[in-house]
Amino acid sequence: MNSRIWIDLAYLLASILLIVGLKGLTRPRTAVRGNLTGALGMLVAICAGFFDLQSQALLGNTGVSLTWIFAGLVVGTLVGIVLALKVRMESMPELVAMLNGLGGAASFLVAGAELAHKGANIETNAAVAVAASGLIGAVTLSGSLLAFAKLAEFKFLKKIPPIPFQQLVNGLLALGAVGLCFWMVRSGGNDFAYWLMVAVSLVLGYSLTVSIGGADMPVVIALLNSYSGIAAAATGFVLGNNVLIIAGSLVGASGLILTKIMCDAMNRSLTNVLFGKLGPVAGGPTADEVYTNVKSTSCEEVAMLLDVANRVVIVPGYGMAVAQAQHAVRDLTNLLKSKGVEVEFGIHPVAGRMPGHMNVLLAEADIPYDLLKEMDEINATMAQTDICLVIGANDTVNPDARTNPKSAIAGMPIINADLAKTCIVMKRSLSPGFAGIPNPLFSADNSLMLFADGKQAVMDIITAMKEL
Amino acid sequence: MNSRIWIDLAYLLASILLIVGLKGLTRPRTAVRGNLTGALGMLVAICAGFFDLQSQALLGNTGVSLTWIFAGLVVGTLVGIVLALKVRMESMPELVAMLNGLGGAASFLVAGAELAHKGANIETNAAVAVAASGLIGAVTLSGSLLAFAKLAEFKFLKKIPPIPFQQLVNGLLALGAVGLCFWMVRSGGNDFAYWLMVAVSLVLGYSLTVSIGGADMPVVIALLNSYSGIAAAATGFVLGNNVLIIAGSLVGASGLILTKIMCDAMNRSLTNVLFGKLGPVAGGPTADEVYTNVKSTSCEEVAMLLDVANRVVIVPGYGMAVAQAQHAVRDLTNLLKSKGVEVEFGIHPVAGRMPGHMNVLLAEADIPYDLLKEMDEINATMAQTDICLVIGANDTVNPDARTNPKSAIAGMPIINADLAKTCIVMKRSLSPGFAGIPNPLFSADNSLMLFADGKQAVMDIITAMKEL
Amino acid sequence: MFLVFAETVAGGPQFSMMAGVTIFMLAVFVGVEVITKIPPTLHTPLMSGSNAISGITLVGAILASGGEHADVAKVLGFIAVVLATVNVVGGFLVTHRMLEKFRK
Amino acid sequence: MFLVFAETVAGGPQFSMMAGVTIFMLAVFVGVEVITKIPPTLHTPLMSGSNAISGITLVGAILASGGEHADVAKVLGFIAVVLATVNVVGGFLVTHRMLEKFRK
Ligand SMILES: NC(=O)c1ccc[n+]([C@@H]2O[C@H](COP(=O)([O-])OP(=O)(O)OC[C@H]3O[C@@H](n4cnc5c(N)ncnc54)[C@H](OP(=O)(O)O)[C@@H]3O)[C@@H](O)[C@H]2O)c1
Ligand SMILES: NC(=O)c1ccc[n+]([C@@H]2O[C@H](COP(=O)([O-])OP(=O)(O)OC[C@H]3O[C@@H](n4cnc5c(N)ncnc54)[C@H](OP(=O)(O)O)[C@@H]3O)[C@@H](O)[C@H]2O)c1
Repeated sequence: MNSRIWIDLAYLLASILLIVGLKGLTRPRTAVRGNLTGALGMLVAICAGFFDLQSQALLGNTGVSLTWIFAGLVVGTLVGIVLALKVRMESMPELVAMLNGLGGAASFLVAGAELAHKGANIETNAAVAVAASGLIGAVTLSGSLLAFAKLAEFKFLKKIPPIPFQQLVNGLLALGAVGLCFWMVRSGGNDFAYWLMVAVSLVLGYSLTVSIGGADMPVVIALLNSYSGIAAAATGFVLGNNVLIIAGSLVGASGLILTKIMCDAMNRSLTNVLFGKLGPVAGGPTADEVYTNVKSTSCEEVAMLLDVANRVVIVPGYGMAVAQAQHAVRDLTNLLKSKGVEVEFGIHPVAGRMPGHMNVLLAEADIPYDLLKEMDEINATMAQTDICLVIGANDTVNPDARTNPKSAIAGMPIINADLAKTCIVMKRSLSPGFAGIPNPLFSADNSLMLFADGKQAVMDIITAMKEL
Repeated sequence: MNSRIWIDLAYLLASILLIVGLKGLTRPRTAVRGNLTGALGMLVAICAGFFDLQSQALLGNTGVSLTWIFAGLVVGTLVGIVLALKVRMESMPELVAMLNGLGGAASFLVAGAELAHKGANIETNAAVAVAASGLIGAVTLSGSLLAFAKLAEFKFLKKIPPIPFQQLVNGLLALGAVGLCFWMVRSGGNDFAYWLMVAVSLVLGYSLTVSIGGADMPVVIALLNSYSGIAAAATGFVLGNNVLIIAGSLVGASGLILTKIMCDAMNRSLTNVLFGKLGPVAGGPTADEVYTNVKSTSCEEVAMLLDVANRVVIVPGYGMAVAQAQHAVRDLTNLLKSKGVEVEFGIHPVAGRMPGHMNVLLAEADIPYDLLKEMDEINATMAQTDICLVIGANDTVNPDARTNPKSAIAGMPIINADLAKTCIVMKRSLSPGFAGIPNPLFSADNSLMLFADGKQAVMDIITAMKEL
Repeated sequence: MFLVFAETVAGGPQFSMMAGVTIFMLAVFVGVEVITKIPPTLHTPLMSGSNAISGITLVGAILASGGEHADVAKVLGFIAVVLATVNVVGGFLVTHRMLEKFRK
Repeated sequence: MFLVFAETVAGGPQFSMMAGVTIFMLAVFVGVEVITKIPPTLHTPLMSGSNAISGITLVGAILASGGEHADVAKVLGFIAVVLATVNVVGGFLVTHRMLEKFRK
């Protein structure tokens, strides 16, 4: 019994390390240390878990299961390392989605194991926690896996027919899952009820996510991230373990806040993201009406314009991620700076497909982060900017959001690329971005279009500038 | 037993309200609501306390004691209302000191009551909490009352001889108190040991505070504020009551952070405040050496100077609080603004005798808080300032802190009144401020001294300006 | 669902020291995070406001002075009730007086 | 002093649902306060980092898969250990990879 206190103190230490680690993430300078602190906290929690196990199982023969646990840890670690090292920076959203699903799965498995272990002896409050953990964990698993598939743009998704009466089906499934939870709790922890509930919840997670557009997946992932935290906290209640409760609620809060930030930056409500549809609003201008004045340009012309500019603002978007143009952009930046041109980046909060997506890509290419300016800051300097170079961004620079109250993205704050003296837009065609609406910027008087793949275009501009 | 859950939920609600209330205090706009939310939380906690009492004492006859409790509440409320409404804004530090002491006293009394109640049945961990609550509460009481007396500048304090071997005595008293705690815990909650420990702790609180200079009292009060919170949290452990633990630790954190902010703003360490001495550093310049070039001026001259100024910065200090000049300053501000002069206030973080002291006084006089600028902001504009009007500030505008590394206040950030085109200093004499050192600002080439009481001088300037 | 939950929560054990320590630790984190956000303008009201909060001992005083406790306990509790009430009422009221001035 | 304290803390009851709820509430406050301070630049690492933290279920998985539990429980626990470990290791490592880029 005396070891109990040390185990509990170790759990407490782990919680403190996790919180301090999260606090470290508030500044780029301390972020690496913060993440390592968090990892250390996790390690402490795991070690405490082992001692906890030993102190609880002193009488039984635990040799066999310990071997299994270690085997599981080794397998998991290897898979985790491979995944983390293999993933490309552009595929970060996919990886997060997948890991997220695994966390949710672990939660409902643990709750199921605890149920199998305790059987009918389970207390009502523990049973409630088991039910919560199972429901949320299962929704997290299937929702995350589907989000992963959508982000990875798997072919088979195209063949899936839409669910008829979507909202009704969702409602019935949710009711069914909650009803089964009730049965499970009332029946004193019936195993069958539990697993049936998990199965229904898996279907629920699928049907909730299937109708949401692929481009809205980041919001869904942040939300599912929050769920996986809440599921972990529920598991904490099942086991009476504070570190699970604390860590789980930290993640729950984090996911919710990120969801809110993303929705705010898109000027949409969460309900609209989850249940609404995006697409051209009936009566909005068509592409033909908008694109009357599109002027196309060449890499050579852009090189000449850049050569005489004093101040250039680069606005990257999802297309830069697709083209993997970040390293080329870095080279262009260095070239411009060596010619005495002032270069800054305007980063829209939802440019790309994850919050902070552009920052990660640009940091990967060693672009110093004091060049990266947030939306408001860069907008204040746009009038003094000679050239705004839009690389694969579209919706985040669509002036309709500011000027046309009928637009599908009306009210979404944007980067005012159109207010620069000259605006050069690099993309492959006139096809729309995520919101599926035409962009008047492309036919503005001060705009030039450079139709090409982002990476190739930037490299060609560099070559052209060097030849000048 | 079923009512237990509701009582606990009420305590939880109270904790949430207290936290949300504190969060409200982060912005002037939400501060009033925040304070009211906190008060509501307190009310919920008190009501929950009553139900808690009833649920615990269902069998006994509680009629009598309930009457007594109500009587206590009524008496306390009346006294509290009178104190809060009678106090003048300048005496806020005294009031906070006194209330603080009362909180500490309540903590050790409650712990003592719990001890008397449980007697030898007390569990060891509860006994430890009782000891902590008693020790910290008693130190808080005597320390706060002494701080109160020093701030109110009671005469009898002058007659008290200094304690010989101060540090040694403190050490022995602290050892004694902790030793008695041990005895108390080991003996299974001996009443006599407890009260002896409380007595020793009272002496300890006194002897810790008595040697600290009157002007350092604000730091001491913030620290004692923190102690009173910790004492409340300890009482929470005694009673196994979460709302006490949560509220107590909030206050504990708040006090510690305020202490740190004040120490940082004075560029001194906490140890230096608690155990060090302030005073003219040997070898520092004497008043006679410094004051070679003092130019005195009159209210009429100041009025003329102000009349032609474009930009005036007012720097208030402790003297403005003493003179109660804030309303006159407001009138002067309005007069200047009506003449088209730009007026701003430069607020030093430790001007006055409490953090934020000046803000409270100026807000009391209805001076809009967007005129009040923090130190760094105002220093950036000092070179463009025609006249800097220093009203009863001294140490906080002493350029020695910036220029003379040997000064007693070297390194303390100051408001650079000396960098304005003309600096006018209003005070009654050349006597030093809290740090007890001469101020070269008073004999600077661009400085003029206006020797008068702050309020009278400002009113005379207003009259003179109207007669111009 | 909630009721099922509520009924059984109360069945749990009353107070664990370890949970208390955890709660203490978390509340300190909350306090630090919230209070570092408070601007200097509001430091004096913060001081008196947090002072009022420390009067939460009042709840303890009520619990100690009532019930079937020994007489000594009741007397001590009564004094504690008076002192803590002064702390609470005085603290919140004076903070309100100060903050009222900021509102305009 | 600490030891006296430590010995007895362990004597307390193990887990109270109410304390758990309180801890949950406080941790949410801490989370909200800390995370609203995180700049947009760091939002992607935050997402993967907090994802790694949610792998804390690993501790639960270890507890569930060991000891004298039923065989079903052990198997479920084992799978949970593997999945949660992938979540933890992958999450922290990929976050580290991203943040390394910010350090320079
Ligand atoms: N960041 C987040 O957290 C988040 C979350 C949810 C939703 N979203 C949404 O995602 C959108 C992001 O806006 P955005 O401006 O970054 O991007 P966008 O509006 O989605 O547009 C991206 C553009 O990049 C171009 N592109 C694609 N591949 C390219 C390549 N290889 N080279 C050059 N260009 C290429 C595409 O045009 P072409 O096909 O003509 O080349 C496309 O128009 C917003 O609507 C936002 O609401 C973001
Ligand atoms: N705010 C805090 O939290 C805090 C905490 C601890 C310590 N302190 C210390 O307190 C000091 C505050 O600096 P400070 O510049 O505000 O004040 P100060 O340096 O204490 O000087 C105040 C000046 O006001 C003058 N004065 C007094 N009564 C006056 C009246 N009726 N009319 C006009 N002038 C009058 C005094 O000079 P005459 O006697 O010549 O008139 C005195 O020199 C700092 O040294 C700081 O470190 C502040």
